[in-house]
Amino acid sequence: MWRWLHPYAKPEATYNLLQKLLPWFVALTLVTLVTGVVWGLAFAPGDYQQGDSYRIIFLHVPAAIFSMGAYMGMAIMGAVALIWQIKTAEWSIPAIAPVGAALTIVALLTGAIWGKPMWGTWWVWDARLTSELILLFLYVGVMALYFAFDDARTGAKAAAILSLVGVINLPIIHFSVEWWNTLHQGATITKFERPSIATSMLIPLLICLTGFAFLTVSLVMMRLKNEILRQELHRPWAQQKLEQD
Amino acid sequence: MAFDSFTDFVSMGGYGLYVWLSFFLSFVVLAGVALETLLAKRQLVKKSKQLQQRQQRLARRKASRAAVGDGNESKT
Amino acid sequence: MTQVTSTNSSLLHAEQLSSIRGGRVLFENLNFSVSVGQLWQVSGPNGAGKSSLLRILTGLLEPSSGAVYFNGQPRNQNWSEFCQQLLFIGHKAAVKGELSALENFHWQQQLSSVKNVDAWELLEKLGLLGLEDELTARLSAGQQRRVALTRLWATKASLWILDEPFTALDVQGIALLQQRLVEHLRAGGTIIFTSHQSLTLSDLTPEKLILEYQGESL
Amino acid sequence: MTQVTSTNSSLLHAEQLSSIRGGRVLFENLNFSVSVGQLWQVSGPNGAGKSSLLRILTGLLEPSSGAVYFNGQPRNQNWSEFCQQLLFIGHKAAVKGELSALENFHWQQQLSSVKNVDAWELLEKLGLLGLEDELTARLSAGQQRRVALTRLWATKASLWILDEPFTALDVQGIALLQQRLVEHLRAGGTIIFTSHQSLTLSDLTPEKLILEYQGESL
Amino acid sequence: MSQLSGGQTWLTLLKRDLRIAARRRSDALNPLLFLLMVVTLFPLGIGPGPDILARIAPGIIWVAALLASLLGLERLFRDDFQDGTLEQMCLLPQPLAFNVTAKMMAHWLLSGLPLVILSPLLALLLSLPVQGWWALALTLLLGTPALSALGAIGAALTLQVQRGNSLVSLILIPLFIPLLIFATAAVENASMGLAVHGQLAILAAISVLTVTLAPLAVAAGIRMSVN
Amino acid sequence: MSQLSGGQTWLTLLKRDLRIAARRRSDALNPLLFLLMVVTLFPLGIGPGPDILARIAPGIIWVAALLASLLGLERLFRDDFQDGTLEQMCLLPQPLAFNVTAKMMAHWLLSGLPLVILSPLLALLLSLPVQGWWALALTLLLGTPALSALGAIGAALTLQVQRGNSLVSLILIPLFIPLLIFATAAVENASMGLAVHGQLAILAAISVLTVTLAPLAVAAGIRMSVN
Ligand code: HEM
Ligand SMILES: Nc1ncnc2c1ncn2[C@@H]1O[C@H](COP(=O)(O)OP(=O)(O)OP(=O)(O)O)[C@@H](O)[C@H]1O
Ligand SMILES: Nc1ncnc2c1ncn2[C@@H]1O[C@H](COP(=O)(O)OP(=O)(O)OP(=O)(O)O)[C@@H](O)[C@H]1O
Ligand SMILES: [Mg+2]
Ligand SMILES: [Mg+2]
Repeated sequence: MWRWLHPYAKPEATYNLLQKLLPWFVALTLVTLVTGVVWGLAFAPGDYQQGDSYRIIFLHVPAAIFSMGAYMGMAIMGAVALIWQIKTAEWSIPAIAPVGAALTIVALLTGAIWGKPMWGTWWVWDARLTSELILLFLYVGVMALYFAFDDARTGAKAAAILSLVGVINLPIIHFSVEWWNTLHQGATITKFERPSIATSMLIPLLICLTGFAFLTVSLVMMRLKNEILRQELHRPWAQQKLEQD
Repeated sequence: MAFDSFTDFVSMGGYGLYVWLSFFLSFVVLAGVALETLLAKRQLVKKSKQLQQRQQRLARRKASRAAVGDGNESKT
Repeated sequence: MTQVTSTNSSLLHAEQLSSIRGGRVLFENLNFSVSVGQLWQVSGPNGAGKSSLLRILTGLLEPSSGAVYFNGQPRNQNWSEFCQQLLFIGHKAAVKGELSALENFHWQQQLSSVKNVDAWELLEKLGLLGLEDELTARLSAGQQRRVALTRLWATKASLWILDEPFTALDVQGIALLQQRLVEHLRAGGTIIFTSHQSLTLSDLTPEKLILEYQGESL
Repeated sequence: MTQVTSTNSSLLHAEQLSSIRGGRVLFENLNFSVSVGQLWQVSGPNGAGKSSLLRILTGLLEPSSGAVYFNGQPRNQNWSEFCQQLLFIGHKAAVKGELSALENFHWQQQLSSVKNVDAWELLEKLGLLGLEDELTARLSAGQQRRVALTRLWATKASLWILDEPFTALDVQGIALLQQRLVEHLRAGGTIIFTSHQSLTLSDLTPEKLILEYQGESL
Repeated sequence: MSQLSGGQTWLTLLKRDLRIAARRRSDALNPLLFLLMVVTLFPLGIGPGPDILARIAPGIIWVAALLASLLGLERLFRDDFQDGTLEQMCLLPQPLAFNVTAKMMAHWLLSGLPLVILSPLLALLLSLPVQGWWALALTLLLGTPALSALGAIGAALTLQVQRGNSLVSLILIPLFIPLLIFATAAVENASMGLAVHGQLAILAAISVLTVTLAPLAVAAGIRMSVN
Repeated sequence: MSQLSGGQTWLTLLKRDLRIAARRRSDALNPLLFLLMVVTLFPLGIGPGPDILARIAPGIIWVAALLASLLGLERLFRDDFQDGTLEQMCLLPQPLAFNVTAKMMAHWLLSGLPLVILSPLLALLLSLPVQGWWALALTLLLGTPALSALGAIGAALTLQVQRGNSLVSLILIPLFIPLLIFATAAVENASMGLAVHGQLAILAAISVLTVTLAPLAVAAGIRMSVN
């Protein structure tokens, strides 16, 4: 497998591959997202309990799930970068982190907005909410660390170490927060119950999920392309690439 | 279509503000990331141009110096 | 421990070393062998990459490509022995301003596991007598440098790598240090150093490694 | 502002200066006058008190006794004018590692209110071209020193007090700096400096002020 | 001779400090994020009850302010001291006591101002009643300059090793604590709809006093350390 | 050749750090003073109701402990980095990951241990029920090593960043949160007379995990910065 991967460890090869694949991913993103969102907003039936406010789910859940997925991806890249010293893996960390942070922010915002009609408050210190907030902090930490270095290679290495340390902590955070909250019994709020979702709602949700998956990947690819160019700016091939567009 | 009219669609059964606000904000955030990425690309193009100009400037300086000077070009 | 030494007299061997820093190539494909007992002077203008080269030899800095061999083996494979044999003094002197000269010396001595050095005699030799309890931060520039150099008199290391050891020293201090270097060479030690000043090391002429300043070669 | 200058040609005048630091007398009852256009070299072994003397002259350090006169008046009475006329570079170079060479230069230039210096030309002269955007902390020791020395090319001050300006510089750098010093003297400037190296300042021979190392005189 | 005016020098010094703190635009966000994180620690430690949180909110936010100003203090003069910049500041034609206010200002901009800006968000997170919000912002605006001023004294006096510096911290605390007490009292009163003019006036008085007198002490401390 | 054993080197490094800290007594005191200020502030701010104080006591003390440990971190490796001592540590025959534990230990002795010792006083000031006292001390004893270990990671990673004070906190606070949650839960349970073995076991586990793994990350961070 590593032999197969090796040519793509070369920045230029990776860049060319990304450039070839990106249009396809963007197209897929647009198709699935538009379908999913339109279906969810206009065609899926209303919820008998929550009325139409539940339609936020089509953003909230995919964003929440991929906010965590992106972190996993980033941490895996961190490990790859530290163990095999593959430059592209190093650079994918600053490519992934902002995307993941944006997804986390979307999950937080949509959740908070959804919480106002459902729970009567924008924010409660509930387990899930809290751990999502901490996830945002982890992202912020990784980004702040990366951007604090003037030497991008060192920054990437530092960010890689931190994202790995963070991933070890992630399950601990998850369980601690869950446990903490059940101990305190978050006084005012009845705990959110997982709705057994109807198929007519599930299908658009699944489409939205794929849409967000493609969106995440496309955004990461776009940023990774930039990052590769930034790092290779002094090399002729990168300058040529930049001149082309 | 789950709604009878467009106004119905907009009001979202009374939850219009929340639903549309969340969709709007999500769009802003995600589009913001995409936009930032594109702008960064433009910045890179500019930076590359600057870099090339600087290289040219240095090369010209070097050339003129070599023409005038004693040709003490550095070799490894 | 020393089984390999005999097969190859070169103590430290650099193979195809290159270093790129800040987008500038400092040197490329450098090959050289330092044998036991030799004195090497790395010279070149400011920014040529002398300090970078020394740091690569010590292992503090990764070369962009190439490798360093110690006693004929890749240095990182006998890292612990290499560290025991090595004494490195860089631009930063590793002297603690919050400790006195005497304390600094004691601390360094303890880490180098040399026990039989008379601290007082050494301090007197280096002209620090009477100042031994003063915090090092309160000494003059040259005196601080002297505190750093005490390490040279209390070490078992045979390979010394010194980055501009003569800065801040006065004439008498330079003479003292040169004398110590000669002593070490006589005792079979090996020295690699940089200096912008030309030395008068009695009858010893150092091997020279000259680095050129490479212009912008982005 | 300059009404007093004419009455006495001495720019800086030290009267009965003594300094006691760390319980040791560095010098006692020192008297000397530095006239406009003179070059003074303060020399002596490490710890003799050269830096202390220079810092006393600049006013950074209080003498244990004695006084310094500037333009014939007690220095503290025309402090503001003294500061305007003074350029001091000490052991610590006042270069910010977090800023690039160019930024460092701009910042210093802004504080010295000199406007008409071409930064690029100066950086080229000092061999920093191509490195101007690199953080100063990432430059070599000598290059950092050069960044500090840019001040000498962008100043209106007439009295320069330089503490070991030649450290870390390579041969070419030393020549460049010497040339600048000569230029300044020719333009009527005054320089007081210390150095452990002996200089070859074309046809100029500096006035010498030699400080001896005073042993423990508790 | 085109003499540089004091104001220009001051601005140059301020800009340089800000430049170093924020080499990139994103660096400027760091203090804000830091405060946000510090404040979330309290609900996590204390538990999510909004009533309790609201009661201790002013205290929490003011503790965060204290911490933010202390964190930056350590380096306020030390870097400049170590690389010789402080010496050069002593040799500027403008009075040192005047120039150091530029550094104090930079410190406030980086540690105090973010707090004032963030205070509504923090108040929201900690469920502070809406009546208390403006009082919170106002106490921060009035009080944080004093934190920076007092902190600068401490930082200047502790520059050198082994001076009577632990004493200084001990001296400063009695000055910090009244600030905290008056500020939190003001916010609490405001939350309950009571008058707060008294406390605000006292805060303002303390700030004015410290901001005008501190530079003298700071300058003295620096001169002492530089020698 | 009389090879220096790893243990001796370790002890030497530890002793040196403690010696320097003793020289800079004020620096060592700062975190403690901060802690005391914070802890005295809350009773003053909230009013003397012991019930409310007791409820928030574990949270306040632990948050204050977290923040206090952040205060000292900045200097953990920076001085050694700047004067070249860290380079020399990289060149010791013993593995760097082992040697840095000496520095972590020193940090704990200077910032964690005093807290454990002070905890009864803090508990008293905040009217924590007596049943909670030993739990507080125990959580601090078990948890503070993890703070030092994680803190060392943050300090090592930000060495090259010359303006890293809020950055370190930014990185570390999310990592500290689980400790905070488990520790405060334990103290609360203990105050109410409930069992706390579970939380203490988890705290201990986290500490063991971080103390064993952190040195690797720290060593990697230092090597990265020294280059
Ligand atoms: C700021 C507030 C909120 C945040 C940060 C938040 C966060 C999250 C996260 C992280 C997930 C993913 C869980 C997982 O996949 O394991 C999630 C799922 C979900 N959230 Fe939220 N949430 C918030 C508010 C809400 C509200 C108000 C509702 C509805 C009343 C809601 C409904 C849901 C649903 C239905 C799921 C999918 C559950 C599942 O499939 O496990 N969320 N949320
Ligand atoms: N900051 C200080 N605090 C107290 N005493 C000091 C301080 N700096 C120097 N001294 C004392 O003053 C003496 C002279 O120091 P000074 O720096 O003036 O020497 P110097 O002649 O410049 O030596 P060098 O050639 O090494 O630079 C020192 O030996 C020391 O004892
Ligand atoms: N920490 C660093 N990070 C990045 N680049 C560096 C760093 N240190 C040095 N460089 C780069 O490497 C070049 C060579 O530096 P080096 O310190 O090896 O020079 P040197 O030959 O020792 O010069 P000097 O005589 O001034 O000590 C510098 O010009 C700089 O561009
Ligand atoms: Mg060098
Ligand atoms: Mg001196």
